[in-house]
This record gives sequence, structure tokens and C-alpha cells, in this order.
Amino acid sequence: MDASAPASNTPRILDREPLVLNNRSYSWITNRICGIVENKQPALWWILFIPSVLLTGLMAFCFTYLISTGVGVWGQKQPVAWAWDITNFVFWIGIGHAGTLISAILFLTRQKWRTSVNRAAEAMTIFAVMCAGLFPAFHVGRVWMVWFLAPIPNANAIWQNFKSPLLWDVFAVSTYFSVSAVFWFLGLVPDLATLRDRCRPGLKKFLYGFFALGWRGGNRHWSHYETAYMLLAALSTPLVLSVHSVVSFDFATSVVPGWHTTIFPPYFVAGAIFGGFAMVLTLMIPVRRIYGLDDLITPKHVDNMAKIILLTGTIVGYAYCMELFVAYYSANPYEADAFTLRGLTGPSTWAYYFMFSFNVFAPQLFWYRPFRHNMWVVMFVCMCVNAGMWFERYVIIATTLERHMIPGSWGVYQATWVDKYTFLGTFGFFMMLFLLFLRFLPVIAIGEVKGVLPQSNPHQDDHAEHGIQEEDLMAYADRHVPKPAAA
Amino acid sequence: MSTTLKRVHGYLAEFDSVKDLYHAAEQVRDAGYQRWDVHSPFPIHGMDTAMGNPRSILPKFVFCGGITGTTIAFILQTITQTNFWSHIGLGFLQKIVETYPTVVQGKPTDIWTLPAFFPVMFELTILFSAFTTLFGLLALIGLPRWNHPLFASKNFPKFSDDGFFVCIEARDPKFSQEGTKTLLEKVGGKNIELVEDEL
Amino acid sequence: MKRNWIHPEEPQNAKRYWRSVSELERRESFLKDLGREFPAGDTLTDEERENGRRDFLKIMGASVGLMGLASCRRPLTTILPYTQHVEWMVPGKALMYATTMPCGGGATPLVVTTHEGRPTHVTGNPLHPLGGGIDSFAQASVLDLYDPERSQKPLGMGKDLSWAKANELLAAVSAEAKKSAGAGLGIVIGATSSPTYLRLLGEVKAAFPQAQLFKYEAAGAEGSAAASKAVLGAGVKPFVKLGSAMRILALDCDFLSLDPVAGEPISAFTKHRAKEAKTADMNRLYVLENRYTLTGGMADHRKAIPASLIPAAAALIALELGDASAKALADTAPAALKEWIAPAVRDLVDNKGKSVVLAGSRLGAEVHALVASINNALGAYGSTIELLQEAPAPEFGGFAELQAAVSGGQIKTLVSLTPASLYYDAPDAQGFAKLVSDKKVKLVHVGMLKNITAVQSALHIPAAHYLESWGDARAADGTYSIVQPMIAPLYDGASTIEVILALLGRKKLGPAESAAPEAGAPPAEDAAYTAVRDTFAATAGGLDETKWNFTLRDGFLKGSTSAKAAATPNVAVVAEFIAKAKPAAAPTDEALEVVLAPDASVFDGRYINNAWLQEAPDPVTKLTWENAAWIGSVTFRRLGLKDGQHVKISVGGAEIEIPAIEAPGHVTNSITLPLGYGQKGVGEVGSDRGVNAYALRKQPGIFVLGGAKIEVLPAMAELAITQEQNTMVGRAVYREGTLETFNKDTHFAQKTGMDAHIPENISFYKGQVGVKSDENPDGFDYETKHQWGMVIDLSKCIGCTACVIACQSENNIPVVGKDQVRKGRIMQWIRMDRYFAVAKWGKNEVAQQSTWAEDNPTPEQLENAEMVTQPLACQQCEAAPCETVCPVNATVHTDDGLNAMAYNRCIGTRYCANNCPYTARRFNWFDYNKRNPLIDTTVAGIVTVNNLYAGPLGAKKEDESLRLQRNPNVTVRMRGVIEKCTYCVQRLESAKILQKQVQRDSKNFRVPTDTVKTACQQSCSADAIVFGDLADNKSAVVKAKASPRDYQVLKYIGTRPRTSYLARLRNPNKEMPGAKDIAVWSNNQY
Amino acid sequence: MGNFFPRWTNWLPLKVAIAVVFIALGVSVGVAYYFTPKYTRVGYEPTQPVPFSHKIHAGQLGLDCRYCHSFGEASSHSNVPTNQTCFNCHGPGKGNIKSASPKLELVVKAHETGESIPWVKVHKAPDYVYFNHSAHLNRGISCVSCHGKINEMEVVRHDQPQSMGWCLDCHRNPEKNLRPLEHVTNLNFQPADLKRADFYKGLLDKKIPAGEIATVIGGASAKADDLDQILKLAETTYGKEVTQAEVGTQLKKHWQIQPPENCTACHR
Repeated sequence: MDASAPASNTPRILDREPLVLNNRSYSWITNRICGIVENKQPALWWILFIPSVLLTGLMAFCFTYLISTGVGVWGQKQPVAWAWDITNFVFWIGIGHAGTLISAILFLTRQKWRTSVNRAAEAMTIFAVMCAGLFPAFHVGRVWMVWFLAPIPNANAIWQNFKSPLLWDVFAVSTYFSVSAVFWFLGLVPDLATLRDRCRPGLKKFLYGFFALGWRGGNRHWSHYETAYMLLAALSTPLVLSVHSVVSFDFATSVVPGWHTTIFPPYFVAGAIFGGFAMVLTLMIPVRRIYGLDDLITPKHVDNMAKIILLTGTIVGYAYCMELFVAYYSANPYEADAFTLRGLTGPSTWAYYFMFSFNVFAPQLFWYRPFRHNMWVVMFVCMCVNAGMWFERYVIIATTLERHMIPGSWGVYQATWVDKYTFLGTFGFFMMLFLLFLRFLPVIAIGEVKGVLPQSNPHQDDHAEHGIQEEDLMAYADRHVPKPAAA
Repeated sequence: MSTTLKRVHGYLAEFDSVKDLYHAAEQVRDAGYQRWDVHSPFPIHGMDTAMGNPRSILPKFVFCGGITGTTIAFILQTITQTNFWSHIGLGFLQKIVETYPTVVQGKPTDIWTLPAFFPVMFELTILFSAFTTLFGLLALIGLPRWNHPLFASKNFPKFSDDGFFVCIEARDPKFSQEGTKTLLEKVGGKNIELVEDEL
Repeated sequence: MKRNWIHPEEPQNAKRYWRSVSELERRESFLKDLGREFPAGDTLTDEERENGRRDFLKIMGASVGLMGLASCRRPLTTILPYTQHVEWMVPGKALMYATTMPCGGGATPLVVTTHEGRPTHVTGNPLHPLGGGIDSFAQASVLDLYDPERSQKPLGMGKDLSWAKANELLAAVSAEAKKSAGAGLGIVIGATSSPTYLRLLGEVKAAFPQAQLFKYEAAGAEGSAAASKAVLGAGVKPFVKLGSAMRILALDCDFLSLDPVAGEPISAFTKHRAKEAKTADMNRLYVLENRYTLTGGMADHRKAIPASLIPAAAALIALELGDASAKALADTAPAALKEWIAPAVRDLVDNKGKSVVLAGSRLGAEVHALVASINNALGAYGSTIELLQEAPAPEFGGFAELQAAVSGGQIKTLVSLTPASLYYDAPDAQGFAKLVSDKKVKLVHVGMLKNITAVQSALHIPAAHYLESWGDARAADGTYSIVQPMIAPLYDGASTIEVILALLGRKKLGPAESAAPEAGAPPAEDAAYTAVRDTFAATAGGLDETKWNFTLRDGFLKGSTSAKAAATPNVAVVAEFIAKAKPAAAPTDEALEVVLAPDASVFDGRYINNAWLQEAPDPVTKLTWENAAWIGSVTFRRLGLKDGQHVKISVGGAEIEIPAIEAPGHVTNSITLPLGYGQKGVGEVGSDRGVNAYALRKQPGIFVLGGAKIEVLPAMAELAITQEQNTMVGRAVYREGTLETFNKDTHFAQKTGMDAHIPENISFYKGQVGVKSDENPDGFDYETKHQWGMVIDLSKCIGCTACVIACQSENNIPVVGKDQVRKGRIMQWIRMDRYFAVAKWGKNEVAQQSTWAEDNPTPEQLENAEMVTQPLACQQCEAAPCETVCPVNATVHTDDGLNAMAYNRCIGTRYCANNCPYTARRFNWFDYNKRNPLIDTTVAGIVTVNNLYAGPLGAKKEDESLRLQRNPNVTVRMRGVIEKCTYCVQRLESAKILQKQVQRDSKNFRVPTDTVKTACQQSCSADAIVFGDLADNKSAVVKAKASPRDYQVLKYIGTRPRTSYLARLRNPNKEMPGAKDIAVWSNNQY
Repeated sequence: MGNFFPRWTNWLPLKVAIAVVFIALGVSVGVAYYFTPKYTRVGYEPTQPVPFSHKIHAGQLGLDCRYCHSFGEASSHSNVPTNQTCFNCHGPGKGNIKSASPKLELVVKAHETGESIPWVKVHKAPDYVYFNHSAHLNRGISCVSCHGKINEMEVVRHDQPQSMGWCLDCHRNPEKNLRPLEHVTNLNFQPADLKRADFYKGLLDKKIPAGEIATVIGGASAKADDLDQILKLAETTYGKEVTQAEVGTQLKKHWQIQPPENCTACHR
């Protein structure tokens, strides 16, 4: 075999930490993941699910009250025309970003470890965007007129203002949602086929079968499929960056001191990824424990994500400081005031301190490896970050408006119970959707995980016992170019 | 076997490992078969070369889709917000969608206001591309197709768990009841099965 | 496939929904109440638009679903034309009438806008010699007319009586009086200048010689009357010529707003304060007062001194002018005061003949006497004060006499015609009420409100509003002005004149039994009408119909000013007054002083049920909907109080519990209590608002009470204050300079702060800003279009809230109620910002960049803070940040430079409100126009919430009468849309259209120069607001914009507002203490 | 185990796709027609309480619109006549025409009781729209442009969509509807009825230079010094008959008709 020759002179490469522990077999993975869907749910599932449903009901009630009575039931006032509504919107949209990041950017950068978390992360993205969408939709004064936002020909001969960042939002968010959904569904198809093939004829089989679209795992399908997947990843990457940039334009393109800053787009995107990863971990760590997926979601995964949180958290911290510096250096007293009032003399400085400590200081724990590997510490930090990111948006939106340009118009914002319960309700909605996802869909991308097993490599033992490296494989394939069959 | 009329779909052979499948594929390819496919629970690296598949043409579709999105966004915004089309002598376009003259913040109504339109142009580009990708893919691989002879096979369902299959279709010119079967045996195919299609 | 939809004869009570709209519009029941003045008809097509607009939500809200339906049936709406045509009536066009609002001893000349017989808006009468702007009370008076809770039926001890019964009782009274030649009959009237009224009272006196007449005003005092009678002689009335007074010293006299002096209008004063070129000729105002009044805010030199030291101050001035008799009293004044007064008096003397001293009307006789002698010494009489001879009038007793008469049992029947409410605001009111009942005195009360006096009187007669009744009045200069009705009494009320006539047995009160008169012509048999015509005949010398008609048209009789009096002041008597005066004692920490002052919203309590006034922020404290104890910063902080914290104030046995509010510029150890609040049962607007401060007053004519104790209570009240931030934190929002600065550099205002170094605009395109030209092709077209603009002169603006209310009445701005105001959702389009500025913030004091140091100046600084006020509405920016952010193009720019707001396009994202640097946009958080914000609702019997929060389960506001006030030319906004100032675009458009009507097929379509005015501009009595066409070089606004003082707020951010401000000038006197600190704070604002 | 899904399902996707396309088309077309004023308003023809016939009064008898709707040129609102107006002809002591007719019953009753006749509103602008009759009538826009040939209607019928787009259309190209002021209430007016000579003479009498008139007709290059030259020019440009374009453009130019396209023109 000439294969041995190159094998001998290929440089030995250090083993990598395996992505799936205790080298599990294909069927083990299938059983373990499909098992979650097929077996009875643990009691904990119900314990979480029922309150989530109740909270969803609460949300529905709050929105009904809002629409029937008027935006006044919220705490807004002059000059604070936006407060919790847009804060929550930006918060949820931000959460979503981690999902797309994991599934798209890590895919493009060949980060194989993503495979065991991307499915859940994408699901989270979609649910988060759903929660986010609720707020801009319902915060308007006349919800029943919201169709004015859609560019449809009309007898009034009047159209939208495409110069308005808010309209950009409409396009960005709806695009983001659709593309994420497509991406997610595409990823699901092979796994749905797996579920289809495992269950007995009946409603379940029909549904899984219907959505599996009759997937047969043929390689001619796989090759197109992978191209498509690659393309979507390539599309989502700039999309995810654009979405939060556009959201930040709502503020960056305004004239309000404290909003009118060029640093916003990168700062928002970093923040979004930051908060998003925190949320991913907040969800995945319990899931991993509850459903015994420790071999699939390994400490390595957590470790990697913790590092990303550390990185983005530091970027966010940098952004905060840069804001302050620019405010000082621009020598624009209004800008300077905006930040003095935020951090030192304003009525809502507490929010600023929460934001800073939660987002900048808490993640610094991750410099220390054992912390990254202690799930409790990780959970704690993630909780801080989740809260901190909400406060960041609150500080930017509400506390900035409280101190507008004309001192005579200043006023302090106070949230009402409707504000609070609506926000709480969206958490219930989010959890409910996520739990349903756990219940009915494979929480981990079965096919993709199998794909990263060592035995999934056709040239496994052409090399020494250790797994082959990506780059070798690239080179390897070429040496198998078919020679013209000698007649 | 019942007496219902059936059509032979092809031979289905199972393999133990990715490795076997891979080498089998190489040999079937070299044997010059065209209408055949390998079925596996996950995409196998290098299998395309092993089977000699051409590169997917999907990207070209997607490119067109993207361009369409950009154009639609550009036209939508410029027609309704600027006098660009009148300037280049296509004012009738603006007549089609009667537009109301709206000056906001003293911004110009000529083409120089274009930068404000980039976000929407970008988003629509992505949106259209994404949908082209989805539907293009489905078109290329002929899905959704819920009913397929292979589903009639007993052990085929393993493909979505840990089974690796090669299926050579009867439609293939080189297909022969004997030759193909022996080839599959030669390349190490196990429990080879003649897949038939009820009519 | 089109169809014809034939409306079938609708069966009754079928198709409720579809018919409801038309029913809403017909309102027969109500029309009957309104009577003939409201012929069913084209009124309604206007009404209908209006109502319809308010159902806009209902209809449009459902529209998505209904559109399909509407295509096969559509709401049946009807047009009800007049049956008889009405003279002058052009359906859809407003009719203007001139009339007069009787107020205090004078008259406010008005022009009233009526739409198909509904008075909707009042403005000053520019033709009238004393015409011009009007105060907020007059401006808001139109709402009182429609007040659904006005007293509507005669009452007997609180029970409804029929008009017949009421007439009967009244007849009994006059019969009784006839028998006894008036013995036992007492009549109390308020301050009045109505010749007819006085003449009729004279006739009463003649008919019933024994009858006694009294005059009583809640917040009035006899001091000035007594003094002027003694010094100037009876029937002589001073008329202050503010226009010719270049040096004015005001002793606790708020002559610019709440304590007007008989004299020239405010504009005469302000015209000397605005200078456009280097000059020395500017008037100067010195003010001594215990609290900030708007007059104090306008002062060049103001010193806060306890009100109890005012007599001493007056004496001091007299002494400086060489009146030795004042020495004893003068010596009681503190040294600091002497230092302040000496240079001031020197300045007055230097301007002999051009200077005047004014004293507050509620001050004691001694002060007025002293001031008379001072003015005499200053040669004011004949130069700055005209002495006018009044027509002879019957003698009136004061309240003291009334009390005596009642307790002496000389009164059997007391007829109260005064606007005051005896049982509420009289000194020791409860005591008086008890006295009346003990003595079995029959009280006949005439008033517009169902207040305590009304319900406790033997007979209460609902008073007619001045817009409903015939009458007359003499303006300050004696000009004979007509009060003519715009509309038949909505609730059959009777005017005071009519009541007198009834007493004289010449009229029956209540609804006219006889058939309605021919439309147009006033009812011939109306006794009040004839009475007024008689007076007119007497005044005009003969009843000349043409003259009468002209008088009605103009609202006054030309050349009917009173004759100059030949009187010469007799200063000898002054000494006696001084001798009577008791020496002043400055208040101390233990014994504080309490000053009772009329309130800017309810005056003495008579406007308690006027929602516009209640919601108009107090010009000084910015407090709405109630009153609070004003306490100076030093005292306030010494007591460790918080805004809204309750305090118990006890003086002379009486005590009240009232929330406290910090009042910068208020003197230490002095408390000011606004009067008029704390009334019961007057209606949902006024009931139980604030605390009744009259309770502290025990004897008449005294408004400064010494020796008060204050006790801090734990209880907190949530005050509805509209402005949280009292300082400008160094931002150059309001700019001012001294005359000296101005003379050095006339353009100082344009160089203040960042305006000095604005980088040039380097963007690639100009866009639609500035004037269209070859360089700037996209600019605004000044050739063929109007270009609207506004200038507000801060040198003139005194900060009264007249413009705010004018705007409210013109633009259908809803009232939101105390709760919403507290939540920061007040809707008024004009925000009257009031800032306190401390001299110490000037150069080389606290570093400007650090805002925090400025947020909390010391109490001492605050006590001497300057107060400045700045009206701020939409600035109509040419590059408006609000426009670009609206996703649905609901707010875009018009080619005449307006920042248009299309309510029906707005979906309410509120982004524009965020992005407006001036926070000039208001949002309809709730359905303020449909849901009554003043009541609470119990939802499903569980929770009780403010009606607004009950949403669809709440009570709908169905006050037909309030709807009648609405301006049919302005959309009534629904919930969920943004609204804001539009420069009264409805007026601009109709002006343009009128010009088209005139020109038809010819060419000139530019609205004649300065013919179109905005509501705020018309209402401004200081002429501070200039509005007009920037494209018309002759227009006043172009001249104003050319002023060197012209600056734009936040110019730095490049919004190019069309509204700009003229920096304020102050004219300090170098020799005065602290002169160098004045306006210094403005020097390095940023 | 056999196939779970039957064979026919394989064609389902295609069928669904095609169906969706058609449904979408249908809906959008339907909405575009049935949900717009073109359908919801035009043709509205309610029965009026009094069977007043515009056809007889305005058409046969040739009463001028302004005889009854007297304030259209003075006010935003073109009023419905008062009862007195009817009685000018039908009233006792006046013409007393057809005073016995049962059709007049309500009118007589109204006169006695003073209760107005509840006419049904046909043309109802939305509540937030401020249309002004005087602005149009005084500037050469005829009643017929918005209300149609009332003089031929037995019962008044909603003739034009009166949607915002429809308004704007005219505000953009007013020349389509402009006519000399004396013909504003002449519902049968045709440009062809105009005598070209009189028309241009009218303009010249208004001190409008012949040159300007000429340029409007024939573009910047065109010249004319007197009526005859103008007439020649016009005839060559527009042909024998006077056309609407001819009248419209002239009036637009010389009356400076610049219809506002601002929101504030109609919404306040």
C-alpha cells in the first residue's frame, strides 16, 4: 500500500482533546439524543414548563391591557418616550446573536466543537428574536395602524420613510428572523429523518416525516446540502453583524447626547455576542446535566464559550471607557454632561454601576482556568452578564433620555407593574418555546456530531492511531483523484 | 411476494464502516456507474471525489437571488423617495407608484441620499439569497419527496442511525441483474437487497 | 360590478352601530337645551366633523375589518340645514364679535371667535385703546362657559328649585323691601366698573332708601381706596402711564400679572425693555417683595424682604424724599434695606417726572398714603400718573360694616352678588356663616359655581357667564366697553344686572317663556338689553342707532374715556395714616410671617373649576392642580423639608395643614400661601384641590399675618410639579446681558457658549435648508411661497401662562389631570420653562463644565437667585431631527417651512419625541379626549383606578358642552399619536385660501403683511411673540430676526430652527448693591 | 415495512406552489379594487328624505348651483340650502309652485316645526381631511370635477373616488380640470364650446403679455404680439377646437395655479 509511505513522513501532531468523550458509537449518540424526545420528560421539565406557560399568559394579558388602554399604562413620559420597551427589544435581539454566531461564524472557521451546541443555540436565537419582535410591534401608539410600516401600494399615495433607522430595523429584524429560521430548519432536516425512521407509524411519524421532506441521506443530497449550509452560514455572518449595527443606528444616528456616537455599532455587536453566549451557557449547562449529555457537551465547550465571554466582555468594557474618553475628549459639554449624569450626578446612576460591574468585572473571573471549569461559577457569571446587558440597554435608553438637552424638560422615569410583568412574561414565553423545543426536537445536531467522530473519517487508520487533522484530509483527498481506468 | 406489479429500483448494499463505504464508492465509480448513490447518516469528507460528483451549482442561483434583492430594494426606495428616475428620464416609473413629495430634515431628494438606503438594500439582498438557497437546494435535490422506493426497504432506515449503504439504480445503463450484484459483493457489500417499487 | 346602496327606511333600534354616528351628531335632546341660538343645522356639519373625528379611533380602529363591510353599507350620516337662515351666518366660517370681560374694577376688551354660535376662543381686542394681549384668566374664561358642572338650577338650601319658585322668592324679597323701604335689605357686590350695574344699584338705593350696599372681594382690600379717597379725593381714580415711566419701584406690587394697577397695558411697559441698538434709554424696574412674582422676575433690581417690612420700606423712601413724618416708621427698617433703597430713590429722583412708585393693592392704607406722597414728591401726578374723574356712584360699606350690620340685626335679607363666596373666603368664614344663620338672615346668592355659599343659601340663582349676558364696563381709562352675549344662556343663568332688575321687579329670571325672537336681532323685551342701551344713551349723549351698532362692532364707545380730574394730592393727611400704622417687626425663626396671595391659576378661588387654569403650571413654582406653602430655600432647608412634605401652620389661633414647596427667591422666615383652593362640591375639576388658606384670616383687609408657627409633619403629598430641574446647569438655553454688555457688544447673545465656534457645514449636499439660490438649489422658495417664522423676545416675556392657555383653547389640547401631570405627561404644546440663575455661577466661580456643583447652589444663593422664564414650543427646525426618524413619513416638511404633523398617519413610535432636542413633542398616552382623566373607575368591582387606566372599561367623557368649545378646524387627536405646535397651521391655511378668494384669477397670493397671527401671539399682553412671513421683507418678523439679540436655542447642533429668541436685557443701576452680579451667570454658559 | 407516505404526495409540493401563486394574485387584485374608494365610495346613492331631483332643478330648469349652495365660494363648506330657499319658489305667497305636491310634505312640515330635514350625506371626506370649497371654486375648478354631472342625476350619486391619490393626481396636473371662472358651475361645459378668440382676449384684457401666452402654447421659441398671431399659433398647435390642455395650461400659468402638496394643506 503506497498509503503507508506518506503516513510515515507526515509529522506527528499532538492529539486533540476529543470532542465526544469515551469514544461513543453512532448508535449511542442517536439513542441518547433521540431518547430525550422519545422518553418521558423528567419531572424538572414539567416544573419549569408549567410556570413558563403561566408567565406567557401574563405576557398576553399585559399586551392586551396595553393595546386596549394605551401606552400610558407603561411608565414612559416626557422626555423618556422609550424605556423598557426598546430596552427589552435590544436585549432579546442581542441574546439571539450568539446562536447565529455559533452556527455561522464558528462553522466558517471550522470550529468543530460547535456541533454539539449549535442546534440549541439556533433555537434560542429564533425564540429570542420572537420575544424581541413583540416589543417594537406593540410599543407603538396605534398597533392597528402598524401596517403603515409595510411598503404596499395604497390609495393615499404615501410611502414609508426609508431614511428612518426604525424602518431599517423593521427590515433587519424580519430578515434576521426568516434567515435564522431557514438556517435552523435546514440543519434539522437530517435529524428529523432520524426521528422519522425511529418511530412507529402514526401522527408523530407523519409530522417528523413531513418535515424531514423525505430525506434519504444520499451523498448527492449531502453535497448540495453542505454547499447550501455553507452559503447560509456565509450569509448569516454579515447579517448578524448588520442586525445589531442597524439596531444601534436607532441611537447612533440621532442627535441625543449619549446616543450620537460612532462607536455604537461595534460596541452593540460585541455586547450582543457577549450577552448571547451568556444565555447559551445559562441554558445549556442545566440541559447537559438534566439530560446526561456530559459526553457531548464537554467542559471543553464550556471553556471555549467562557473564553469568548471573557473576550467580548472586555471589548464591551473597552467600549464603555472609550465612550467616556470620547465624551471628555470631544470637548462637547452636552456629551460630557450626558456621561457625568449617567455615572455621577444623574438620577439613575445605580443602573450605570450595575451595568459596569456585571459586564466588565464579573467576566474577569474567567481568566482563571478552574473558574471556567466550575459550572457553578460559570452559571453565576452568566447570570451577572444577562442582567448586566439588560442594564446596559436601560442605561443607554432610559437614563440618557431622562437628561435631555433642555434642562427644563428633564424628568425621571419610573417603570410600572405593566412594564415589569410584560418583561417577565417574555421570559416565560422564551422558556416555554425552548422547553417545547427540548421536548419535540433533537437538542443536538445528531448528524453533525457523528460527523466529527474519529471513526467518521474514511482514512482513520491510514494514519497512526490518533485522529487525522483537517489539513491532512484536505491534502489526502487529492491523492485519490481517479486515474483513468486502463482499458 | 404478492402478485402486485413492481418495478425494480435497484440494488441496495450495506457496509460496516465509513472506510469500507468510501473504498466501495471508489470502485463503483471506477466501474463507470452513473445512477447510483451512497447513503450515510452524515456527510463523509472526500466522498464527492470518491464518487466523482461535480461541484454544486447552487451558489450561482444564490448569486442571482441576491442581486434581485438588491435591485428590488434599490428601485423600491429610489422610486418612492427620490426623483432619481425622473432625472434619468424614466419619470413614468415614479408615476406608477404615485409618490408623495416628502422632505425630511432637509435631506436631498436626489440620488445623493443613497447611503440612507444601504441598510435596506443589504437586508433584502440577504433575505432573497437565503430563500433562494433554501428553495434552490430543494429543487436541486428533488425534495420534498415523501414517497421513495428505498423507504420500502427493511434495513434502509438504518441510514439515519449508523448504516452505510450503496444503492445502484436499475436505470443505470450499466446495470445488470448479475453484474451489479457481484460488483457490490466484490466491494464488500453486506445483505444486498433488490429494492422494488410498488406501482 | 358596482352596486347602488339604497338606504332602506331604517327601522328604529336596528343597526345600532351604523346609526350611532348620526345620532351622535344630532343630539336633539341637547339642542333643545341650547335653544334657538343653536339652530339644528350646518352647525352640525362642523360639529359632525369634530365628533366624527373623535370617533376616528372607533371607526378607523375597526376599519381593517370593516372595510369589506363598509363597501356594502356605510354609516348613514345626515346634514341638518337651517330652516330659517341666520343673519351673518356662513356655515363653515367663524364669526368674530367684540365684547368685554368685566374683571375687578376694570374691563378686558375681547374679540370672541364663534363657530355657528359657539364661542370657541377669545383674544384681546386690538381696536380698544387698552386692547392687546389678555391674561390667562380671560383666555381661559371661555371654558367656564361650557363647564358642565356650572350651577344650572336655582337652589334653596341646596335643594333644586324651579325658576318659577325662584322668581317668586325674589319677588317676595323686593315686595318685602318695598314695604319696609329697604330696611333689612343688604346687597353685597364685588368690584365692578359697570355703569349700568352701578346706575341700577343707585336706583335700588332710591327705591329702597333703607337698603344697605356693601362691596366685598375675597382678595381685595379697602386700603388703597381709603388712602386715595383721603389723599386724592372721592371719585378720583389714578391711571398709571407705564409707557412714560422710565423708573418704576414696586412695593410688593405684582402689577405685571396678579395685581394689575389701573393703567396702560403691560405692552406699554415692555416696549421700553427691548432694544435693538446701543442706547441708554431703557426703563428700570425696582421690586421689593417677599416672594417671587412675575414682576419680580422682570425686575432689574429685586430684593426679597418680609412683607411686614414693606410699610417701613415705603416710609424709608418717603423719608429719603424728605417726608419727615415717616421717620419713626422708617427707623424700624433694617440697615441692609436702607443701603438698597438709598441709591434706588436717588435714581427715581434723577428721573423726576419719569418715575413712579407702585404699591400692592392688598397693602394697608398707610402704605398707599405714603406712596401717594412719594409719587407726589416725584412729580408723578400729571406725568406718569393721570388722575381721572369717575362717574358718581353710590356709597358702599366694606366687609367690616357688613359684619357689623348682620350682627347688629339690621339685615334680614342679604343679596350676595359678589363673585366671592362669603361662606368660604370671608374673614372667619365659619363665624360669619354661623352669624348669618343665627340672625335668621335670608341669604340670596348669585354665582356660577355650586360652592358652599350656593348650597347653604336660602336662594341660589345660577349666574350667567359674561359671554351669555348683556352688560357693560369701564376700562381703566374709563372707556365705555360693551359686554354682549355670544350665545343664549346655556343653563338659563342670570347676570347680576338681571338680578338687580328682578329686584326692581322689571324682569323675570330663567328661561324666556315667550317664543324665540327672530334670529340675529337681540330680544327687544330683554330688560338687561334695554338697561344697557339706556346707559349707552346716557354716555353717548342720545341713543344713536348707528353709534350703537359701531359700539357693538368695536366693543367700545369711541372717545368715552373719563375726564381728567382737577384734584391735587393733599399730602397733609398722610401723616395721620402713618401715625395709625403700627411699627413693623421682621419675622424670626420662632415667629414667622404668613402672606396670603392670590393664585396664578384660580386667583381668589373663583376659577377653581376651570381645568385649563388648574393645569396651567404656576409661573413660579410650576405646581399644578393645587396649592402649597411657598417657603424660601433657607427656611425650607433649615426645617429639613422635602417638596410635598406636610407642615402645620398656626397663626392667631387658626391652623392649617398644607404641603410645602421650596420657593427660591423667597425671603427667609416668610411663608406665602396661595388662596382659593380647598373648596368642596364645586365639581370634579375643582373639588378638594389643595388647602383653603383663607382659614387663617380672621379680620378683613389683612393679608400679612405675623407671629406664625410652623410644624413639620411626616406626611408627604405627591405634588404635580411640571419642571424638575430649576437651573440651566450652565447650558446657554436662556441668554441675557446687561444694557452695559449690550452697548459694548450688541451681538453678545450670538457669541454665547458654543455658538461662538460652530464649525462650518462641510456635508456634500445642502438639502432643503436656507434660501433657495443658485448655490443652494434645494433651499426654500422665498419667491412664490410663504416662509413662516417666529421670534420670541425674552426681554418682554414676563412668563405668564396666557400663551399656553391660548394655545390650548385654539388647538383642542386635552387636559390630562393631576395624576398624569405628575407622571410627566402634560399635553400643553408650549412649555413655559422657568429657571433660577445665581449670579455666583458667573466667571471665575464654579467651573462651568462640572454640572454637579451647579445643581445645588447654596440656599443663600437661591434666595437671591434671578428668575427667568422661556416659552418653548416646537421650533419648526428647517433640518428637523424628528422628521428623518419617522418610519411612516407622518411628520415631514412643507415648502413654507413648517414641520408638518399628519396625525392620521402617525402610528406613535415616539422616536421623533426622543430625537427632538427641544422635547417639544407630546404623545397621547391615553384617550385624553374620550376618557375623563379626573375621575376614578372601579373595574369589575375589584380595583379602583384612575379612569384612564380602566381603558375600555372606564367611563367615557360625554360632556356635550365641552365639545362645543372645540375648534372645528383642528383635528381632535386620538390616543397613540404624537402632537405638537404647528404655528396654528389652520390659521395659516385659511389665510392663504382667503387671499386666493380675494385674488381669484389675478396674481398676488402673498398673505398681506402681518395679517395672520398665531394664538399665542395674539394672547401675549407683552408683545413678546412676533410671527410672520420671512419671505416678506416688510413683515415684523423679518425686522425682529435682524435684531442683534437674536439667537437660536441649541444652534450648535444645526437644526436651524425657524423660531428664534431675542436675548434678554437688564438695566442695572451701578450704585445698587450687587449690581455687578446681575446677569453675570450668562457670560460663560456653554 | 412499506412506504409511510403514499405515492401521490410526491406531487403535492408542486401543486401547492402553483395554488399559492394564484391565490396571492387573486387576493392582491381583489384588495386593490374592493378595499379602495374606487369601489367603497363611487356609486353610493342613498335615498334622500325629500325626493329632490337635481336633474329637474339644475338640469332642466338650469338653476345655478350657487342658487342653493350659496356659500361654496365664500366658505370651506358648501352649505345645504335652508328651507327658506326652497320656499322662494315653492312657498306660499311666493311662487307657490307645486305647493300641494306630496313630495314637498317634509319641506312644509319643516317650515312649520322648524325641525330640519335630515338630508343624507353623500360626499363625506374623512374626519381628518379639511377640504375647502372656496379655494377650488375661486380658482377655476368646477363642481363637476369632484361631484360629476349632478345636473343629470335624479338622486345624487357619489361619482368620483375622492381618495387621497385622486386628490393628489389633480393637485399635480391641475390643467386637466381648470376652466374659466364663469364656467365653474356650468356642468355641461366643454372646452370646445369656448370661442378661442374670446378666451385669449380675456387673457389679454388681464394685461397678460401676448408673448407669454404664446410661449405657453408653443414653447419658449414661440412668439406673438397680438391676438391674431396667438390665434394662428393656437390653431396650428391645438387644431380647430379649443382643447382642455390649451385652456388648462394657459390658466395654470397665468393664474399661478400651484396646488399645495403639503400634508398641512389638508390635514391639521
